[in-house]
Amino acid sequence: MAGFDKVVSSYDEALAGLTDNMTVIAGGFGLCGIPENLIAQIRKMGVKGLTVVSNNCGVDGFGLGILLEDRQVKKMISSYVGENALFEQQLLNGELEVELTPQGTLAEKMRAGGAGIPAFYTATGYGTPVAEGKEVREFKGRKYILEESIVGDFAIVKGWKADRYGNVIYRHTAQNFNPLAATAGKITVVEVEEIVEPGELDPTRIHTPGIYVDRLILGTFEKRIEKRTVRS
Amino acid sequence: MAGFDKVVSSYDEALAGLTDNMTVIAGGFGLCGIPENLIAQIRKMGVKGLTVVSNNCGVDGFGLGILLEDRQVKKMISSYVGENALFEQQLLNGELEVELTPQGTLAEKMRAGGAGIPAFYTATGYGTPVAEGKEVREFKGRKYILEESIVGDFAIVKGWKADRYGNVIYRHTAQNFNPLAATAGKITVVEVEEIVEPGELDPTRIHTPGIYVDRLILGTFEKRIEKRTVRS
Amino acid sequence: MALSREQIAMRVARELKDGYYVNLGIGIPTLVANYVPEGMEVMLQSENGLLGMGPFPTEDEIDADMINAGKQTVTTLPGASIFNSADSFAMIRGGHVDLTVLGAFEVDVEGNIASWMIPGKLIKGMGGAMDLVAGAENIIVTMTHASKDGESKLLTKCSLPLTGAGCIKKVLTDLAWIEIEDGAFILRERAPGVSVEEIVAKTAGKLIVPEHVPEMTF
Amino acid sequence: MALSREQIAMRVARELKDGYYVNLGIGIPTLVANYVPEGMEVMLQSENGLLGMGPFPTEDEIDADMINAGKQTVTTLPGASIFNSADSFAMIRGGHVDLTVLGAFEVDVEGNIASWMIPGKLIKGMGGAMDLVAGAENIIVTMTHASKDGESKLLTKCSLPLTGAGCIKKVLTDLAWIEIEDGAFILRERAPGVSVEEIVAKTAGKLIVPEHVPEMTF
Repeated sequence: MAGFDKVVSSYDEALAGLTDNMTVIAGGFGLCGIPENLIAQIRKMGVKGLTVVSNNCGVDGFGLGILLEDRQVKKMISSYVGENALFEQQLLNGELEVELTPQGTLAEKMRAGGAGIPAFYTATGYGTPVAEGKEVREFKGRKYILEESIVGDFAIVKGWKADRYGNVIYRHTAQNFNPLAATAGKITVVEVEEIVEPGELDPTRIHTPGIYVDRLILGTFEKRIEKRTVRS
Repeated sequence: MAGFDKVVSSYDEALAGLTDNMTVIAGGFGLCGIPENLIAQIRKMGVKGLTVVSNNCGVDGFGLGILLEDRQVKKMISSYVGENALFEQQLLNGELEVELTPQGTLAEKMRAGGAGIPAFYTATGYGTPVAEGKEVREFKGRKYILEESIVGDFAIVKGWKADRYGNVIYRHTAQNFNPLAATAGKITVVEVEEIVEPGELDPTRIHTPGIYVDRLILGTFEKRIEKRTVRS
Repeated sequence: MALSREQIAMRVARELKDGYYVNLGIGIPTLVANYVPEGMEVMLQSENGLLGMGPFPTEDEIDADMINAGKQTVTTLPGASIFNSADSFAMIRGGHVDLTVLGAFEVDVEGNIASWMIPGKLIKGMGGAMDLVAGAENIIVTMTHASKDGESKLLTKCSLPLTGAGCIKKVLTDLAWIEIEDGAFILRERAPGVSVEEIVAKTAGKLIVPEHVPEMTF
Repeated sequence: MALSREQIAMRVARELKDGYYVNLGIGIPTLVANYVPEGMEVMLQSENGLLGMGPFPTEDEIDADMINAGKQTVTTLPGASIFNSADSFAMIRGGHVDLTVLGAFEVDVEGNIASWMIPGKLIKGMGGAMDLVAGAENIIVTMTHASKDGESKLLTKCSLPLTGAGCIKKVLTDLAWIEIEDGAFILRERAPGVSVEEIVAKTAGKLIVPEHVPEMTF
């Protein structure tokens, strides 16, 4: 059953084949559910000129933010710069190319990329700078713009539990973009907190079927919290 | 909390407002996971001129097939006629309008309808009769056709368990088209085998969030098996 | 006197209805959750993939894997559901959310809204705001009526890059409740003690003032 | 002699590789599952929403809620996953399935396939076949080489409404293993005891016959 055993034993192996100028799709929202060890491995590999597709770009010093420090990223496709100072600075300076993409459109572009849908229409962004250069079309009296799908050379994904076949479930809102990213990578690499035997996960609650997963690795995670809010 | 309690107590109430010439989207694949009591209620109501969107049209005498007997259906949007003799006969006679739609395109049309995506491109059906009258467009050297989404006046859905808020889970492959249909109805009606209290269903394994469900009813089901195959 | 942040939230909360699914933006909109009227239930959608958001956690409940769209740690209420970002925006884009409340830099008489960038100066990114304004039928924009320098934010035409075109019909500022109809702002209510004259002076776009403009009470 | 249904399935099974995700159509293709080579594992996808399909159930295991795309009662294997129809066809349309095996009425030298209707006579509907042929890189069509009346099903141009255009490269009939390249059929293997002449006679479309055409062995 070697053919379905997706487990690799090192992060070197997990991202083998990732080279300069590739496109990497990353799961995660803010710092929640980010593939933090795979990102660290990309930094360690020192590949340059990457196009990174991710809703955010981490924060200064953690998550995808660390790839900005070493100027490994040529272009970000994201919805939110937010409070990431280095991201905003490189963007305003013109050092970093950024394709700001509405969050829902970004999610749908990943899903479409994985689903063999090259393009779809959405009202999101119509009449805004996002629509520039895009086809506008009317359906049933409303205007929509055409958005194309995204496929990555690699997708990097953070799961909770997986079985050796690569069936993955996510924990709480750490799900976010992860299952979408997983479908849209030519090579999809998933790091998880726990690997179980096939059959242990209920078939009806698997978020990412193993067919999408090429490599699976067991990691340990800091899981930094961006905004720690409590009630009294 | 009346606002989120979707439970109704009779099938009359469940389909109140359904009138002649409406479009009804139905979940189910073959006879698996079909909203059999809601279908029976439509027959009882005697509404005519319906457009029914469903992968199949049941069989002679069960499931959606019973609506053909009384000539309640003006048009079927389906992928498969299969072994349903009455369906094929009415189609060949020209008594029933049928828009044959590839199964994956049909599923995606429902999803798109629920997701506010008016149209999408797919390679499915390019160069076939399905493409007639549809726009052809090339993306990255491959030809695709434009398919528009589907929204129904009503969606009728068969779930397994639901809570009073309308969060639904499906059992095994009885899931099929049901969660997609649920998103695409202006009024979505779900019948289930068991209703539980909010909080009993794990939030990460809900297939249809309650936001999509307008009415929920507890039913009892025959669950007829179309092809009973066993191993020795 | 201009409305406080809390009063803005209280006024928005009067637009809620029992059984509403609501998306509350970051900042003041978030406060609306504190003023849901007695005997009424609303369910909060957070666009990172959560329906049925609860209050902030206690120290013991804090969980890095459970956050809202503002990246704050949160909890879930019974009956919550959690889903991926594509499914979350399917819900939003598909018009299934009953009310969206969000902030803005500017709105104009055509119902345009600008909220995500000031060229050359500030780029937050649009996050989910473009999807929210495109998908919702029912949107309330909350913002201050004018900048600290006294520049009106209710304009004839937005000067900043748009978030959405022709999608805003209701605006609550610190001074007034305003509706947008047929290319004009209509003054529906004023903050307690704020004169119609002050609102007129601070509104750059065409403002229609009905004969009677009631004062909000709290 | 022409291949039996079982031999067709056996021959197709030789195209399997360890770790393949495979979609098997209704009929003969389904039999392929019985001939997966020793020491090799493949996982079966059923387009109604199941990956990791197992054998038919025992009498005790029969469950109306667990069927395959042929509407037959089935079981799941450990490591299976179950999903909705949109997700199932996302998997298929997105090219994630490694091999698709399906039947047909006709194929032609351009790689066109017809399998879902005979105008005025039979309308089965395309079911998932159009999605499968559009989404898969690797497709094997299984069918009889000629009709009972001796009419070839390997044509210059399909006469029936198409299921997909230019998507078929491999065809296994009861007489031969044929590949489609540059507008011609290429005869790669023949059934045991079937002569090249018979195959040539029963192939209407342009057929290239290499010098050596090995006989299949079972």
